Amino acid sequence: MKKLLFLGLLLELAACSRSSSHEKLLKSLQTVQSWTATAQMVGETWQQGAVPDAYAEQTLKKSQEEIARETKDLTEPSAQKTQQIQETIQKLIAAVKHRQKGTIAAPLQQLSTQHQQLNTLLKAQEKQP
Amino acid sequence: MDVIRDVLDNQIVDRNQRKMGKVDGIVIELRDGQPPRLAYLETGATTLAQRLHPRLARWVAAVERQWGAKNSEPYRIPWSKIRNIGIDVEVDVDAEQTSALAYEQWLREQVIKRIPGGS
Amino acid sequence: MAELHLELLLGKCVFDALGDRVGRIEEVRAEQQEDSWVILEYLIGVAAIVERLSAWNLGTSLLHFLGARKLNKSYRVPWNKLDLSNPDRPHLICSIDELKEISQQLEADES
Amino acid sequence: MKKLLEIALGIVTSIGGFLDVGAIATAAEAGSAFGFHLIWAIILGTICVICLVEMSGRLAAVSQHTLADAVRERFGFNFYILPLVAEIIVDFLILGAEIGGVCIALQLVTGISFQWWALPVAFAIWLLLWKGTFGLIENGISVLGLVTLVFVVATFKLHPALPDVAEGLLPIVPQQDTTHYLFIAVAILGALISPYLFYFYSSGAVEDKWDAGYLGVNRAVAGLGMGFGSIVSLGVLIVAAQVLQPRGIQVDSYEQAALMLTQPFGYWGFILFAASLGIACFGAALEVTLDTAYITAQAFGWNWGENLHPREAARFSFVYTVFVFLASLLMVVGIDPLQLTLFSMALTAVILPIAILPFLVLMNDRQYVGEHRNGWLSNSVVIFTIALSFVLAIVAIPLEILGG
Repeated sequence: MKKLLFLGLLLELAACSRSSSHEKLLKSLQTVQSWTATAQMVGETWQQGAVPDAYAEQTLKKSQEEIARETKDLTEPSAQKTQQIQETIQKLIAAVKHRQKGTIAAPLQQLSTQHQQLNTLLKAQEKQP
Repeated sequence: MDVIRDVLDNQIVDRNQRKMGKVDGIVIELRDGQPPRLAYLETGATTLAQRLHPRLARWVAAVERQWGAKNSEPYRIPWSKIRNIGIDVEVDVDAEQTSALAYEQWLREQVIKRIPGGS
Repeated sequence: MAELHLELLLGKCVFDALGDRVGRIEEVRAEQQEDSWVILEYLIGVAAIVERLSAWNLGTSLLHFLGARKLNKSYRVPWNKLDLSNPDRPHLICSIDELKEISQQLEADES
Repeated sequence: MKKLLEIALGIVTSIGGFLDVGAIATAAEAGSAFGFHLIWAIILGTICVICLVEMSGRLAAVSQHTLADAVRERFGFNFYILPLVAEIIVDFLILGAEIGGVCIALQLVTGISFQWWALPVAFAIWLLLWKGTFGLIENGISVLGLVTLVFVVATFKLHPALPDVAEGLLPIVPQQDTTHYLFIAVAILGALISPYLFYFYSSGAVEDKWDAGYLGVNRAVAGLGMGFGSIVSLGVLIVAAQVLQPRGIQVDSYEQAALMLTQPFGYWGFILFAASLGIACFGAALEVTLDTAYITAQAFGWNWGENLHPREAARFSFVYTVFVFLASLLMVVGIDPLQLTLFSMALTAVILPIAILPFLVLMNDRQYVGEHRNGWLSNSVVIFTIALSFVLAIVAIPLEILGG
């Protein structure tokens, strides 16, 4: 049993030392992508009146925080993109805060475009060896 | 009868079928020229701790002397008081009158009954 | 009359007269004689555990699987052949050859 | 007629008992990250859990022993202390996660942070145990638990592509994110095959005074009940795969999972998700709390029983009182509920061998279960699944923790 555990641990370390900064970058980008998608869906469902206001506000803030945390590990040009996304989410938060369903459409559209750009970036990174 | 399999660690119930602990220990008497006799069942924290580690037993005993309920010595039941050994070991005593339930009684009086709905 | 805690004998290694290890005490057989219960024999060795769990089918196949080909180190020791004067180091007062092996007994039971 | 009613009730109970924070969280995570690819893990786990639940009911009905009693008596206390301690540690983490699930559900609806809810929720659990009877807890919570069927309804509304779903039955390891895939597979198996369920079920069978006449009821309850419970889990996975995965949302926190029912049901979908999560976790929290008190009391031969008044089983009541408040502290200090859930589910897979193997030995013991011993098929299914979960666990957990 102990031998098996030890073996597992060794494999572990080997795997970790191999994991390059490139993989870390990919992981960060994926996380940003996932939280961007979350923010977008929260915005859309809030617009349709399908989620409570408090939840929408909290979850948008959380998306923003998570993206900010990942941004620290990113380099240009990805960092710039995630910065823009955070700013857009700030607009969504403002709309939710003031309960103005009319004003959320524009930033949502903006976020959707940025999300697609992020995806293109992610795809390009994934193709790199 | 296989003493370890059928008696040790089995549930002890009193004459009213109330659960009063488990068989933590079995005391035998060695006799000259005659087979050893099964003398007592024991139930109690120190007896149990002794089986895990002697140091643990000393520690448990020290804790009990310091803070324990009164009569917290392991409780002995003479073999002759055993009525039946089946799924449970049924003994001919009244659990509430013995020190086997010292902690149960202490908790009941000092803690449980003081919580609303506990009495 | 000396008192002894039976549960503390469990797992104690038994030595023969020459000081060689025989095995560990795993089970104790008792019988009612008139008013009191008395110990008849002690079971020693791996097969005694398996018997205690009375899971012969699963137990033996598992042991076989793990590579144990025979369970030949398990014995029954009559009460008068085991010296318990030092409970930490119980020893036989006879040679191993005089003891019955458990595995043979069990095969006989199975058939 | 009475038996039929008991079967119906038992099935309802199992749906409630089967579905807990672990089942929901792991299925949501699996579906959002890997689509239908982990369906096989749910199916495998379900088959194993059906066998094990059936066994623990059979053991209790035939021998009148709970599982904990039987292991202690047969293997001795010196052995039993190992599974006991392992189970208490895992129960502690799981209970923290279940309380977390209820708190998150309340946070979703009210907007008040989950940390504030931990102590009130713990108090509600304790109050129900203190005042309630076994029947009330079993039946009340499980009837409410039927709300989780909303995931099955959602599945039908979303029309998943059947060939894709069927493909998920085959265990194929993806090229990308292999470690995370294995970790989630382990967490699913750990969430479904939770040892507390068997200890709890056998104690419940003894509390309900089952005898050999209940073997048929037991089989029906185990098979159908766990089967239905698993269908709900599959529902969660499929809905997550249909709604969240295409958008690229990977569930890293419960707030994200909460969105999955808004697509088929709108606002009510959101509320129903919160209700399902809250009720399933509340029911499971009751079971885990009781289970810990059961196995501790049974370890030492104390008087136990949820039907007894607290003063008749003082030490038993004391254990659950202390335990539930201690576990709620995990949430008070603000540990992330979803991460705690995934971790404790994976840890469950590690303790499975020590918790389950003695049980298997007993189920082959003629003295305990007489002619109702296990057949080779259920023995093999259980041994295979336990071994697989254990090996996957010791490989995947360190990888996941170190972040590979």
